[in-house]
Amino acid sequence: MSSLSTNSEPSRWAQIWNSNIAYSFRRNPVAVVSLLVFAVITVMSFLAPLIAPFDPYDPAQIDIMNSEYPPVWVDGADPLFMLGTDDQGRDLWSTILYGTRLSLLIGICAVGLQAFLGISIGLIAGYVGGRIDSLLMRLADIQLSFSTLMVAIIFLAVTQAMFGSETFNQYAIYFLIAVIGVAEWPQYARTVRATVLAEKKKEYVDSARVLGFGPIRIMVRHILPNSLSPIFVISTVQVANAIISEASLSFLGLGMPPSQPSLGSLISSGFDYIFSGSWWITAIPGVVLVVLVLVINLLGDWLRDALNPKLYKG
Amino acid sequence: MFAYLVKRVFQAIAVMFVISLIGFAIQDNLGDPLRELVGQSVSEEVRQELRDELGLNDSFLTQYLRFAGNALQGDLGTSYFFKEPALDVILKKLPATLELVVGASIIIIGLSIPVGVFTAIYPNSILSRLVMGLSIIGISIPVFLTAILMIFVFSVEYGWFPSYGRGDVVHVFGYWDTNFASLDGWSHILLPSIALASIMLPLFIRLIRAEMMEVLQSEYVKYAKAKGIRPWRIYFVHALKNTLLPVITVGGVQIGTMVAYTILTETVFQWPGMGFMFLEAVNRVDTPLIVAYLIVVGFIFVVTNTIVDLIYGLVNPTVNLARMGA
Amino acid sequence: MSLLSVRDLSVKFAMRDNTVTALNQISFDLCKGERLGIVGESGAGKSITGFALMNLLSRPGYIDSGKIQFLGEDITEMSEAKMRSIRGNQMAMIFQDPMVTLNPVLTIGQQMVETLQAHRKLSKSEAEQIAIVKLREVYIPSPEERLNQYPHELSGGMRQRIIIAIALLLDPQLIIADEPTTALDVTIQADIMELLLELCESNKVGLILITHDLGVVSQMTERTLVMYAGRIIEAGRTREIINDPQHPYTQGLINALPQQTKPGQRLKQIPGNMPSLTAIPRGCPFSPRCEYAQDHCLTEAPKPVQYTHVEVACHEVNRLHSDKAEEMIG
Amino acid sequence: MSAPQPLLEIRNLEKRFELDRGFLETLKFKGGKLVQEKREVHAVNNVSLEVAPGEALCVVGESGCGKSTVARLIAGLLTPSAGEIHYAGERIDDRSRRALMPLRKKMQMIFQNPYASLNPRMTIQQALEEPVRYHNPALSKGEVRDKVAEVMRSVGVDPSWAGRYPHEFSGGQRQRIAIARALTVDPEFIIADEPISALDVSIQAQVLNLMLEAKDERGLTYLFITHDLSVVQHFGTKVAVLYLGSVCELSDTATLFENPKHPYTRALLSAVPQLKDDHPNHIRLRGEIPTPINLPQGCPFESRCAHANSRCQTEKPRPQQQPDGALVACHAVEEDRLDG
Repeated sequence: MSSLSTNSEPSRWAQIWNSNIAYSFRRNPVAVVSLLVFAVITVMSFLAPLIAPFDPYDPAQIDIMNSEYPPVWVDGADPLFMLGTDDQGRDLWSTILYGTRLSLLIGICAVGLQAFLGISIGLIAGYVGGRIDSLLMRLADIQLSFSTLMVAIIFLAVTQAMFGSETFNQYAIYFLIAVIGVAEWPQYARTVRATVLAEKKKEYVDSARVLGFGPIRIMVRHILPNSLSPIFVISTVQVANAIISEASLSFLGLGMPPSQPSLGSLISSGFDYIFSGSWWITAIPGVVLVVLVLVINLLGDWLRDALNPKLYKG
Repeated sequence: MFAYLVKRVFQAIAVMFVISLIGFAIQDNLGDPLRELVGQSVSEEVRQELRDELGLNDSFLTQYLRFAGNALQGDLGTSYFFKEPALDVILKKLPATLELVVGASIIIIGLSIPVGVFTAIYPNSILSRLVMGLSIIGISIPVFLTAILMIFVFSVEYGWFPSYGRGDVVHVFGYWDTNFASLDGWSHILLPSIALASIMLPLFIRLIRAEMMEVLQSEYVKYAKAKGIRPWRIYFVHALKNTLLPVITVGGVQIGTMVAYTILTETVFQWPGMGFMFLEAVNRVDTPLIVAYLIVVGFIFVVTNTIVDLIYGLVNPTVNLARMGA
Repeated sequence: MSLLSVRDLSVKFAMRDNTVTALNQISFDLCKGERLGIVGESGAGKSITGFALMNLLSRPGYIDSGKIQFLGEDITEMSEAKMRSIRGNQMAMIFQDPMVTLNPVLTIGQQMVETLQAHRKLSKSEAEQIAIVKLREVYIPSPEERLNQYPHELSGGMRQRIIIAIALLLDPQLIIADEPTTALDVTIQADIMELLLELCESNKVGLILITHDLGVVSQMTERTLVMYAGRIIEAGRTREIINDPQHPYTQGLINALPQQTKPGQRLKQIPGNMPSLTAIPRGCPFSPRCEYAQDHCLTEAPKPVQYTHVEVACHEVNRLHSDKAEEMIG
Repeated sequence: MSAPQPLLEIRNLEKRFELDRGFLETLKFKGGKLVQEKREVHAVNNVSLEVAPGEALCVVGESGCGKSTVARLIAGLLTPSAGEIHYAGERIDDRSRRALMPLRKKMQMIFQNPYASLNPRMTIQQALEEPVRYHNPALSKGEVRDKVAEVMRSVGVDPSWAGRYPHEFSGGQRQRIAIARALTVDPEFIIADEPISALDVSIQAQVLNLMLEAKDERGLTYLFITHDLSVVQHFGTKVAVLYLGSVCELSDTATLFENPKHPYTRALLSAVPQLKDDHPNHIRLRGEIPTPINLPQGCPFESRCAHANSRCQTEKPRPQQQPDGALVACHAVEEDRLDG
């Protein structure tokens, strides 16, 4: 395709390396460190079955007698458990690895679902306009004013009450993905719609219409590629939000069950022991959660500055 | 303006209608009122009779209309657990939650505007960088963790503040007992309010900063400088008013989020408000109370959002023409 | 007496890893009550000149060197407070787009009163009286009512009149108008220009009119500067520049106008584009587009020299002139 | 009529935009007592124009006069509220997108802002190939590439730059590329919506020359929308002057500039700043252009016209043929009380 110009053009990699975005990334130590930390956390958590010394889901490996050992740097620790154990005697290090994996998985899948819903709805609302747009955006406004967390809490509370906790716990991960994915669609849809509206006004869209191209071709081939920057930024921020939402729901007992804990449920189970001095059951997963969310937010911040779309949380 | 108001009120009614439908659907599907009334030991025939008597065999529409009619008269059913009208149970808990929201709102409004404006005016000062750094950390800490951290530090380790409950409240009238009238009340509400504000405050600081920085780039600010207007007047008269307009809209949306976060805060601090009650109701499968909570909270959201929209319409001089059409 | 005297003014912009020169050592003078046009295409540096005179360059732009003497004092060395007391007072500015210049949430009255109060001790009602007088001067109907209106209630032409009224509020010595009619319609544009001309003449106000439109300059100003790539390439009396331009760029600009060619004929175009500020050619900035360019034009930047009745920055102006004379004879 | 069949003919074209849209508004007020008044922008009112093959019809007017709306209606970007558009004898305004496909190869459009009219995420090659492929699916890769190279050469852009993105080009070059894109489907009719007003003076001449060349070489017919009368004089063969969505005056370019008849045309001509004119003598108009929301009952120009009388207030003037062939919609011209 570009055979005419391959000689004069620098290679693809060099182009990417020299692009504004790569330049601003290299110049921003916070972004570099954040990406590194995020990569380390992600890789370690997904390799949990290989790295973790224990399997927290295997009841045979759990001994209640081992409960509430502190981390190794505190007196009274058992060197077998690097970060100590929780109230049920599970190795905290292994449980955190598995829990982080769950939190990340739920966060990313939920955002995938959000993105799918939000981008399709946003594109349609923005491109088609008129009544469909007004209706969809009113719905989005109303849904947004109820806040994701509220919708999720009520939905999960009713589901739990309806199915009973046993069935609920079994499918908790799917419920969480579904509810966080569905409840947050307005954030995406509004952002996508706003960009689509801005892009639609530009003359290249008119030009495509005058050339006779169909609406789907125009939406997917012309408008969508130009709306990607805000979608990237919001996706990053939304992963962080989804992880927080998941943790909050699990903390309330409406998410992952203690037998299969995510970071949120781990913190929740530790909270009962905080007054008795077993701070680590809450604190260590708490720190992991905050660091994970923080690096994603920092990356999102950098991306927002680098791509410079006008975007707000809220 | 009048048409705008009518439009907003109509919309509010439509939303309440949808909420009541959802509430009714939950009530219809969740739990069996007969079991709560008569227990397991009654024969099937008696049950059928009771069902007829209670109207449980009527069509969906009839049952909904009865539900909605009762709801309009303030009858949201009777709590299984408290054996009291659900609305009363909630109204008793409402002031505690509202005071928490008010406390957090004071913190948010009082801090976010000056701090946001400062960081926008001096984006490169060390203090601004520090604030921005802290704010992103603030956004990244979930409310319940902030709450736990504060309990651990200020209650468990130092013992400066109590870790749970409302403490000494002063009766005002009706169901309203206030925390703001006694020292003990203040010391109890401080930590929960800060915890509740902790995620919204950085969000608002960042929002105000972003809006303000954009406004400061605008032509009319440049023009004001070219007229020789003093900087403080440019910042606080020219820029701040334009900054706060979009913030008001976001603020309206965030009230909903704030009420949702009260559930988390109240759980951690065992604050005897609606949120705490709601979680208990969920655990007890107290269906009427769950539904009543949904409807009351929905009502609060709708009312506040409508008010915020109207305030926006009143404050923004350009809204009359622009908004009426759109 | 000289109202404004600019000497070797250079403005630079700090970029990602270097600085670019937006204004390259420009010098000019303005007498009291004189009307000066600054013409050029986008990127020539004409708006930057306007903002530099007000000391209002926004980051990353800054005055690198040079002097701006206004009423005998150097603006580049003034304190911010002193500068503020001049802005809007002795030196007023009219912006390009009246739709975005006025603050949307403040009434016309508030925006006029604050300007007066920023420079004089006046009560609100005194200030409003002055505002009404000035609004009348710019032919705003029922000025008392306008004071309570918001900008969005007024049309673009009306807003630009109000902006002119604000500029006149404190009887300034100099008005800098940056493309004051570009955003307006042709018929409104002519009205505003006529008004501006009338007010400047009757109040003996100096005017710097920044525009891309040679027709406007020709009707409005006594002297003209032609700018290209951050330099002044030709300066002199407007009449003479329009009737007998010396610099090849000015000639090209005038000849490129459709009026200068018979309908349907090919227009005389200048080839190429104005260089971007990051890639200004060495030597004469116009040389890559110039048909008269010689080797030394590519290496050595020409200094402005007096030629007949104008100042021109061109090495080849002599040759160019003899060519033209031949053309006229032949 | 002995005149050749017009290539484009529009009859009594109207376009109104509703101001009160929004789902809830209409839904909520249907049953209630409070019924909102329907406000409409009357962008184009009863406009009839013809363009013969080889002509360049210029549509001039100030902002809000509906000139761009006319262009967009003809290009099929908007649907008319009333009236008909015929192209080469066939009615086109009521066709579906698919039914319009053959027409797309004949009629193309050039836009005002060269910074927005090219997709920033597509290389020039991609942008130019897309329409060729879309309209000629049978062409081989090589043929498509040849076509693109040919078109690029014809607008004076080096084909070896095809791999670059639009942001690497200057405004003038982008406008050339935008013209090239329109030319890839070999159209015979070009709608140009202010194609040079976003460009610098020296670049305007380049683009105008390019369009004139294309006209001669490809036998193009133009509908040229502009607010710049000097360009009209140079480029157009016929001129239509629009005010508030209505045609005031329609005539040959030469006739219009020699002998403008409508008071608005005269004011417009006098308002153009002239280079070598020490004493501008422009006709000052009262007030400003009214908004096209509630149209006056009579002549749209009545509120600003120095020659208006009571008839102008109540009765809309119809276009009248003048002795020199111009069509003028003005009671004062009709009654011959302008120059008296």
